[in-house]
Amino acid sequence: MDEKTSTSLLYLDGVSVSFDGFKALNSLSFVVEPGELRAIIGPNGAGKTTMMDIITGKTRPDSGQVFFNGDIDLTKKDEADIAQLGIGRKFQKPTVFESHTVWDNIELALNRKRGVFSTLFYRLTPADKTRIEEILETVRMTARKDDLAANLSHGQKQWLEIGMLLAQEPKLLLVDEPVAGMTDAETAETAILLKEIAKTRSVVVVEHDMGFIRDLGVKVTCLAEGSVLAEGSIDFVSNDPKVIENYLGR
Amino acid sequence: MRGVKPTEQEELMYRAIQTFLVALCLLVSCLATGLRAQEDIRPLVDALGATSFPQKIEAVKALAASGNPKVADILQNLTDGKLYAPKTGGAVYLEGAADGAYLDALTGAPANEVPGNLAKIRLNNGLRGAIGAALSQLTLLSPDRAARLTASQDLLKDANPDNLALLNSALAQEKDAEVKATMEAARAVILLKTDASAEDKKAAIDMIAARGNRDALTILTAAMDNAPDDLKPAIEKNIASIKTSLAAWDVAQNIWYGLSLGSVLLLAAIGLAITFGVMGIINMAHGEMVMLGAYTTYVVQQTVASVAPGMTDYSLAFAVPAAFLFTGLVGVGIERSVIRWLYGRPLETLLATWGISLILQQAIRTIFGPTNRQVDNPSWMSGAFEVGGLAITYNRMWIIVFSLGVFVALLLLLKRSKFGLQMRAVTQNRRMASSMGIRTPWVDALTFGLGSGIAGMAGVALSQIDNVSPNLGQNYIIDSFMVVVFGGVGNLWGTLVGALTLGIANKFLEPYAGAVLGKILILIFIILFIQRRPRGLFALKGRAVEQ
Amino acid sequence: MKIKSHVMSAFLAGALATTAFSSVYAAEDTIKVGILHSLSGTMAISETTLKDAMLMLIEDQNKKGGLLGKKLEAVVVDPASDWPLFAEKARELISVDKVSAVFGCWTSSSRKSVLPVFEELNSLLFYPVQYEGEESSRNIFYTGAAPNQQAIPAVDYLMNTEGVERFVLEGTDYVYPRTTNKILEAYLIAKGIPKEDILINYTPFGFSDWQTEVAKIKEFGSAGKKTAVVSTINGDANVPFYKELGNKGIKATDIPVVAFSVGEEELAGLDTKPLVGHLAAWNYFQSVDAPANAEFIKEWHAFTKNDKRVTNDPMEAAYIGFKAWVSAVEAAGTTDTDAVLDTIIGTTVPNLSGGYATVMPNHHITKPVLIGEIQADGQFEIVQQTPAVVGDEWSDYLPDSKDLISDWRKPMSCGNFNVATGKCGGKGS
Amino acid sequence: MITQMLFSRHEKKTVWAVFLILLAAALVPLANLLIPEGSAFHVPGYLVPLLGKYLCYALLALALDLVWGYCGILSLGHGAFFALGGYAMGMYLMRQIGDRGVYANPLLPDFMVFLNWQELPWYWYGFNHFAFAALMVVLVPGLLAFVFGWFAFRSRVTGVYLSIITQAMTYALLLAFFRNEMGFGGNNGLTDFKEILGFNVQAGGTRAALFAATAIALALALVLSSAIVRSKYGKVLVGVRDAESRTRFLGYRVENMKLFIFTVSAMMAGVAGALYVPQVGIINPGEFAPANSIEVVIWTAVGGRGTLIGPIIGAILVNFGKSIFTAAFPEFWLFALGALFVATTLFLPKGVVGTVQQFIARRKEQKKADAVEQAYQDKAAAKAESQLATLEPQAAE
Repeated sequence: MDEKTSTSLLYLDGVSVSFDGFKALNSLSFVVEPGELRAIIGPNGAGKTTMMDIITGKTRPDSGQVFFNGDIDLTKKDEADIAQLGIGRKFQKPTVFESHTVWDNIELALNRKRGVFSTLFYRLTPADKTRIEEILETVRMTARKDDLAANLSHGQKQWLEIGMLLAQEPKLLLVDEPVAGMTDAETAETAILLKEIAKTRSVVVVEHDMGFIRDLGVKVTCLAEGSVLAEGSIDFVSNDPKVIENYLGR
Repeated sequence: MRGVKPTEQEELMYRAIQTFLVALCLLVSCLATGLRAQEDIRPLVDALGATSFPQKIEAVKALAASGNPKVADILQNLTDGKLYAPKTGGAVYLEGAADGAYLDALTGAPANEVPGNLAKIRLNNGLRGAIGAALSQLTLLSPDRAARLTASQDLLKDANPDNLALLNSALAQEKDAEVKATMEAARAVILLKTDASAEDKKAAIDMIAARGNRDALTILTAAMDNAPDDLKPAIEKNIASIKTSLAAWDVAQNIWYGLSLGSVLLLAAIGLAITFGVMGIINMAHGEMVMLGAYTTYVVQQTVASVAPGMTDYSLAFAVPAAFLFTGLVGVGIERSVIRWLYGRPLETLLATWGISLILQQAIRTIFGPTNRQVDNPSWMSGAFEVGGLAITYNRMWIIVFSLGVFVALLLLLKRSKFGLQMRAVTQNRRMASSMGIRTPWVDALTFGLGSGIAGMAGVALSQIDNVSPNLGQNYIIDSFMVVVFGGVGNLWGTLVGALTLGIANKFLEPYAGAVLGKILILIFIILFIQRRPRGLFALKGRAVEQ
Repeated sequence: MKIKSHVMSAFLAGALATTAFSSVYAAEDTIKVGILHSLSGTMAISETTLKDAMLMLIEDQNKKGGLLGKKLEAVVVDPASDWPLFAEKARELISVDKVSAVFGCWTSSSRKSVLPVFEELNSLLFYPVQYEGEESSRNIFYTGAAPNQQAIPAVDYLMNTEGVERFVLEGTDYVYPRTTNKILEAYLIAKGIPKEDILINYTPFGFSDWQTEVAKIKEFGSAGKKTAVVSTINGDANVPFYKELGNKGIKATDIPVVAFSVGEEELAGLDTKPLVGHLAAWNYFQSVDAPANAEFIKEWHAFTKNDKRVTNDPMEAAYIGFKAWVSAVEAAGTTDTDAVLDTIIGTTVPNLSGGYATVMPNHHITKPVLIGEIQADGQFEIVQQTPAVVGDEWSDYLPDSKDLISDWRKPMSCGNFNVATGKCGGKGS
Repeated sequence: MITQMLFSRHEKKTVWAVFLILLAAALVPLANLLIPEGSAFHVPGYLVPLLGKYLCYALLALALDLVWGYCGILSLGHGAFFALGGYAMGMYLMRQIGDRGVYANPLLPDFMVFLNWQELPWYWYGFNHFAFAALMVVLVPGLLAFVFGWFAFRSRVTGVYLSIITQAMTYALLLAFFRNEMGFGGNNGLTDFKEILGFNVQAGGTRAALFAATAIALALALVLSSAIVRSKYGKVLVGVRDAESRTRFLGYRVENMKLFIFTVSAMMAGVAGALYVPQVGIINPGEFAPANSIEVVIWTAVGGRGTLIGPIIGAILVNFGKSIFTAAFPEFWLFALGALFVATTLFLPKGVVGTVQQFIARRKEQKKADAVEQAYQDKAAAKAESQLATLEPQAAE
């Protein structure tokens, strides 16, 4: 374990995984510092979602190391453990609890004890109530708190999901294509929201929308064929000939 | 309730002795006069009309010993149930062509003055055995090879030392290898029973041991009892070696049984692999489709038998397409009327198809009645043959061939045809397929029809080994689901491997654990296996599956 | 107020009482008879025929002027091969429909399920199927065979006539085969058959892959002694069993199979040519040569409008049960259960094999035992017929039941009287 | 804490349902025992165990609905838990027969005597005590469910795979209980019971008491279920049903969530089975038949899954229909039943209760929508405006 592992929040080294012979990740190495907002771009099949699967414990790597917060080996943990360690994840397709109200969605996401009996005997405290109201305000859903999540629009579901992640109070937030299917206005607003969130925690955003990434104005990592192609500012990366050939050029 | 204890045993003994004496007298008188005139055997023929089986058996033996050329015909008539006698015993008559007309059993001339209380002469197993032995003596020299083969086999079974001379003379002129081998075996068995020289007996033992099958084991085991002491070690050695080789064959036999069971499971499950595996419909009416196929076979067989009786052996050839089309159409009907409203709600298909299965079962019960229907095995699916120590029955063999044939045909259809391509497209991405101009409702209906049609074909095969009753489908539905799930939903190869694995595993467990426990163990195995591989044997990997 | 008095039950029972509605229309002067046979589910295959037979017998009785000057009315329900449902339906027949007697059940489970109901509500059940014995209820008449009326004579026949020295007892794993085989094993050992010459094997219900079992039988039969199979295989499993036997070329002259649950009905689904000579033991065969039988078959064909419908042993048992009940009701002049229970014992009615059946004090009847060989036309050739035997409800070959007898006449009125201790109630200790 | 959990936050209709069931628990026995037979309000004796049976089925359906309707686990093996509970009770009732069996063996049940068993198998010990049997009624199904669920949920067996292995489980148990060597009476099962807690099981009073006990058990189960599904845990369950991975990534241990409800549900099913046995008078392996478990699923679906009252209504409705049809149209009732199932799925996809609820909800929604629409639109317009205002700087870029 070198020095980097102990100071970085997330540390991936030489991670490989393959499905039925197809190498989804090929010796990927990647580091996120505390408080960093990082964007990841890359063509389809570059391994972006697989990387998130590895970090969140959904997929086990064939080889390589994944450390969180210095010395916590994520490859030995499952999704629930990792979520409780403080890694939140937003899916590509907005995934909320459709048959619950907006309020209940946030309440379920709240960072409280998550055992069977603690939930069975859980009662809403005034503190929790205030916290939920705060989050609803942040994601601008206060007016719709009693509506079923199923009745929300696509963009509203995206925000609700982000709200749920906030309620989870993660140290690291993984966000997969947060603005897919959003209007320009919504996209811009989402950028603001993410930047605000990144003030208190690390965020990794996977996105195709170059305009959006430009809005974020942060360090960019470009993945291709399961490994890192280039890393740096958006201008640096978008001028890299390899990136142009592999991704932007097409 | 202290039941009536019959004294039949004594009575039987008494009768047997009596009959034996009568027969002996007749025999002696026959031989003494040396006459072969047909009238001389008339008392013997009439003795066939006796009221007790031991008497009849004696009469048969006496007839055989008479050497009269008419005897073979008479005994054949007896076997065929054409001979009649008064219920109280007495003269024997031959059934005439017309109703109520009787002929003289011996001459075949119309009989006059027939008694009123004639009844068919009854046979039992003992009598049938005696007739077989008697006929074998008479037909051993027949010009017909098949007759000689049957006769020699009967002699081998009967192994009566009295026939030794006859066998020797038959052996001298026998040319056919198989018949000769059987005769030699029969001779060897008889030799063991006589007081032939030790050397002859030794040769006989080797001769029998060389056959190496279970029959040989039976003969040798029986011979152990009255063999001279110096021969016993040789017999024991041969018994041991036959047992060893049979044990090895047993393994092969179990694999065969397993393949056979597996092919039945495959047939039953393969239609489900389409409707459930590919389309995602929890099709509880699948078993009823199999049942409909079996009933189609019955109807086709009845029709063929009434329209073209000569073709009955080939009625299955008509039944297979008929069952496919009929159940396929029923399937399309079900899909169009019920299932098409339920796509995307797989669990509700369970409910609806369960309802459909109840309706279909009761419909069949109302139309055909609740009892079994008789579906005959064609002659080419009856009987068995032996390959080394393997006993292979024709019906099982054809079912294996048929199920593999269906599997390959289906695979080709899915992988090579346009319909197969459309079907895979629709099941993978309905909206995309539809926007590319595929008529998805049409493809859905045909796919369900295909799955149902295949189930119907399975019904044709199952009608050959199982009951054709309204409950037929219920017996296979659970096993079918187990196979599809074990193999991995949506993977035809999984279904194949799953069916064969479960079949063979079951057959290997059965001799040790018994049929009931064996099946329980298989179910537990499936449960544990699914824990290890939650998506079956041939699970699809990657992210497409997760969504 | 008559209508009002039905409010509560109509509210709760609703159309449960559909049959009760029909009773509104039906004239008051009918005598109701319950028919409790499964018309759906796994047992429908056997039981539906019995329902038809009962309907025929009732129709026939009505043609003859009914009973006690009243018409008989059949109440048919479907217990759907579901044993608890049998109890529910029995209760309904007795309580709601007020039937005078019930004819029904096939499996022992269904009989065991309804037994408490009949005893509680004091009604009559006529049970028409051969069974394992070890039961005698005040309210049940067992018109099928007890083991001594079927199994033991069959084994005797095998030993005496066929010279069998080695036995395979092959059965479906449930109580009837288990008990029958226990009795047979004890009997065979008592007859000097060594234990190693008896092989007992069980398979599950509806078993269809007989390859291993038939191979095992063949192997057991190759020990140099004449071997026979005594089969207590149940219903559905028989067809595949016989098909496998036929295909493996096991002929009746090699290894005969004697079955206790295979009759004309079961053979109707089979090509019997390869099976000629295999045996069955029953108390009746369709091929019985007797005027009563010819008449019965004629009537059956007319009733079912089908010349090919076969008759079988349980039908005869149902016939005897029905006739005995009719005769007992006539003697008692009422359908009252207690009165009928008094008159029915000793009632003698003709059976279909040309003899008579008498209802004995143990509620079982006298029956001749017939051994038949399967013929190519699906019928049986009767190769042996014993004089009438009394059904023995408590087997002499089971240690715990050999001292028990049953006598429902007063003053004993006991189903399990112990002759050793002289007390009613099992061991009586 | 538990009492608080049990007696808070119930929906109005649940309270009503509990009240009605308790009313039935009191009225049916009274109407059976006290009101004379000729009266309009008399409940005939044969109806009492029949109604009791329906309530047992209702309890079973409710148990299934907890796992299926609320957690999305389609169990095709709930009949197994029901039957195990039934067997535990049946074993107690068998032991109560004592030496009144036909062979008067004080220790061994009759079926063991005539099959020449010499001693009582060890697993029959203790069942002569009601308390022990009652414990086993919940423990045995609960333990089986716990062990089964422990493995299945940890290895993330889901969807049809889980359904099919639950079916395999009940099928294996069916075959096992058919075996006479198991010592549970084989195919005949356990029957001919005499007494329960010293009362004659055949007596009208006992029947009425058993009915009341069943109704009370059902009411309690309803209260418990309502408390569970309305707690945060219940919300997590629905979350698992609708978006299992989301729940997982929120940090919930989905396998534990499932395991708990599966075990509780199995215990409830066991209680239902235990109450069922003395009322119908027999327990046999037929109860393990996979078809029975499928039927439970169907009752639940007909009534409306994912609601608490739905399964109760569904179970009573379908079984009531079955009782009528099997007597009224013995030859054709399967057509009617089959058609009912098909029609339910096609025309009432949410079941009877679900459809009614949907109807009411729509009416309410409509009213609310009419009133709120205007205000809502105003608000939305204002919101859009303010958003635009904040976005202006970037948009200009």
